[in-house]
Amino acid sequence: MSYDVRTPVYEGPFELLLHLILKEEVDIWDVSISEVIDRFMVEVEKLDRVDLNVATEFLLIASTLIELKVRRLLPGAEMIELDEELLRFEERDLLLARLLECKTFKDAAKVLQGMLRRGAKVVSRSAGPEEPFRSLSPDPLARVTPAQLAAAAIRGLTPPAPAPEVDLFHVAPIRISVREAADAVLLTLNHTRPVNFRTLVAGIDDRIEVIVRFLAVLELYKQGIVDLDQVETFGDLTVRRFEIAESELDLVAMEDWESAVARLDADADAVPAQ
Amino acid sequence: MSTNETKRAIEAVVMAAIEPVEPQFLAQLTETPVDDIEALCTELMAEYERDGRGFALARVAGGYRYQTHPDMAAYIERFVLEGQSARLSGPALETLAIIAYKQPVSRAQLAAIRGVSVESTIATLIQRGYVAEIGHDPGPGQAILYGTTVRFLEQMGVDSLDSLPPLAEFVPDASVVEALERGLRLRAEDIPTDESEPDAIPE
Amino acid sequence: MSTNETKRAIEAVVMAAIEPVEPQFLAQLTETPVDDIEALCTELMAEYERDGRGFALARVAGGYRYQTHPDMAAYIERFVLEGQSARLSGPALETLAIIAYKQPVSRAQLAAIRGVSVESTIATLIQRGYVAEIGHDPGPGQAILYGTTVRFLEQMGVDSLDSLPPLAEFVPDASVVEALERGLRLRAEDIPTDESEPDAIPE
Repeated sequence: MSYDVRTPVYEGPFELLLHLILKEEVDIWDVSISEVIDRFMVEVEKLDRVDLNVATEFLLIASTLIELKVRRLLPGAEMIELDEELLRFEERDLLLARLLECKTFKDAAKVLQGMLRRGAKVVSRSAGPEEPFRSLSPDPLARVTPAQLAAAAIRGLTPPAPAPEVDLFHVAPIRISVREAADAVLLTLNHTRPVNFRTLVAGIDDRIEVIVRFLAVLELYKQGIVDLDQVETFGDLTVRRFEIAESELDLVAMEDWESAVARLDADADAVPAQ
Repeated sequence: MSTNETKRAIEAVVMAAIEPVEPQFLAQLTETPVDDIEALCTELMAEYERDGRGFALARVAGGYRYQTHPDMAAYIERFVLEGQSARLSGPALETLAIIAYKQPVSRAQLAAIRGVSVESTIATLIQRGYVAEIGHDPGPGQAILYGTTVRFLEQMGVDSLDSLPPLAEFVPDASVVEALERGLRLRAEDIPTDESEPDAIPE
Repeated sequence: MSTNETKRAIEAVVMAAIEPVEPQFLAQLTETPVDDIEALCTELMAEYERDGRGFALARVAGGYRYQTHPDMAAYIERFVLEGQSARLSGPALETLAIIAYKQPVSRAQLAAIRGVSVESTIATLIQRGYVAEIGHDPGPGQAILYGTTVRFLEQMGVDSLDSLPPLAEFVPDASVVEALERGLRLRAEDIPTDESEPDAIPE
C-alpha cells in the first residue's frame, strides 16, 4: 500500500486508530495503558492545528479504549453480569463497525480520486455555437435580475470556510424535557406503591431520554415528592411517591435542568448512535 | 431523414453545445427514436476512435459531449495551463466519497462517519461545484442535506451515479476485519484458540 | 512527433479552445513548422468533408476553430433557440457578479477569492461580451484588470453600475478582502482606513 507516503497527519480519530491497528500493528490490549496513551498522544501532537471537535473526538476514542482495557484488568471480571458483558461487546462492535466504515470510504475515495484525475485529463467542448447562431440564442443574462446578481456576488464573496454555525441537528432527538419527564414519572407513580426505575424507563430506547427521566426522578426526590431506595450497590433503584408531598412541584427548578440536558445531548451527538 | 443525416445532425448539435446533450433532446430535434440516437452515438464514438481522432464523443452526466482524447492530455495541459484546478485533499476526497454514496446526507451524518467536523471540507466541495445542498431533512432538525452535482459527474466523466463502482467493492476484506478485531479484542479469551485459528494470535 | 500525432494534437487543442487557435500557437505546442500545421489542418478539413461529418474545421480570423457544417444550420437554429446553450452556470454567474461589484479586478484576485482557476470562466464571460479587459495593474506584475461592459449593463437592464442593488450589510470576510488587495495597487478609496493594521496593505 503506497498510500501513506506523507507524514501521517490524521484527519480524525478513526483514521488514527486505523493506522495504529493496521499499519503499526499495535495491539491495543497487549501494551500497557500508558503506552496506548503515549502513542495516541504522539500522534495527536502531530496534528498541526487543534480543532476542538477533533480533539474532543480523540479524547473520546482514547477514553473508550482505556475504559475497555481497564474493565478487562479489573478483578472479578468473571462475575460480570451477562448483559454487561454483552454491552461491552456491543461497544467494541460499534467501534469496529465505524472503523470498517471509515476504511471503506477511504478506499472508495482513492478510486474516486483516480476517476477525477482521469477526468481532468480531458477538456470538454465549451465554445458553444458560432455566429450567426450565437446571436440567435437568448442572452443568458436576460433572465438574471439585478437582485439575483447581487445574491450571486454574496455567494461568490463568501469565503470557503464558513463561520461555525450552531447546528440544531443534535436538538432533534430530544423529544422530552425534564419537566415532561417528571409529569410522566408522576403519572406512573400515582399510587404510593414503589416502582422499579427500570419500569419507569421501560420502552424507552434513547439513552438521552433515559437520562432525562433519571434527572426528573432526582429532581422529584430533591423536591420531596418521591423517595428513592437502593438496597444494594448497583442494585435496582426503587421510586416511591410520598403520600403527602413535602412541597408543591417547583416548576422553575425544573427549568434549570434543561440547559444541562442540552449540553448532555450535544455530548451524545459526538458519539452518534450506531 | 436518413441515418447519415441524423448522424451529421448529432455531430453538429453536440459540437455547438456547451454541456452534455441529452439523447432525448437529440431525438426530438431529429425526430428519431431515442434508441436509434443512442446507437448512432455509439457508432460515432467507434468511428472517431478508429480514425484516431484527437477528440472523442463521450456519454457523461446523462448526455453526449465532445471532449479531448485522454491521450492528448499533455497538449491540453500546456494549453489550459492554469486551467487545472488544484487537487482535492485526502479528507475532501473522503467526504466527497461519502456524499457520493450516501446522498442525501446531512453534515451531522458526515461528521459521524468521518469522526471529525466536516465544515470546511463541505465548503471546499461546494465551492468546487462537486456538491450542493439538495434539500432538508423532513425531521425536526430540518438539517441541510447534501448531494453531488451534475458537474461532479462531468468531472468524473461518468454518465450517472450508477456508473460509480459499487460501494460493496470497497468493503474491507476478511484480513482487515480480522486485524481490526484483533486490535480491539476485549480479553484474552476472545482470541481464537490454537486449534481453531493459530494465525490470529498476535506475536 | 509523427504527422499523425500532430494531427491528433491539433484536433484536441482546437476542440478544447473557446476562441480560434492561431497556427503559430499550434506550431509552438507541437514543435512543428507553421507551414506543416497549415497543411495538416487542410488535410483535416478534407477528411471531415470526405467523411460527411456534421462539423467542420474552419480557418477564420485569428486561426482554426470547429464549427457546425452549413448543411446542419436548420438543426443548430432550432437547438440554439431552445436555449440549451444559453445558460450561465452558477460559478460563471458568481464570477461575473464579483467582477461587477469589485471591478477592476485581476485574474489572480478572482482565483484567490473563488479558490479555483477562473481561466475558462473569464473566457466565457469575455466571449459573451459581459466582461472586458479594462486596464493593467500599475504594480510590478502589470496584471490585466477586468471589468464589466456596456453590454452587461444593457442585458441586466440597468443604467450604470451604481444602479445595481447594494450588497447591503454584507461584509466580505477578511480573507476575501486580503485576496482583493493582494497584488493590486489599491485605489485610494479601497485603502483600509485603519492605519493601525499595516498587514492589510500589500507589500
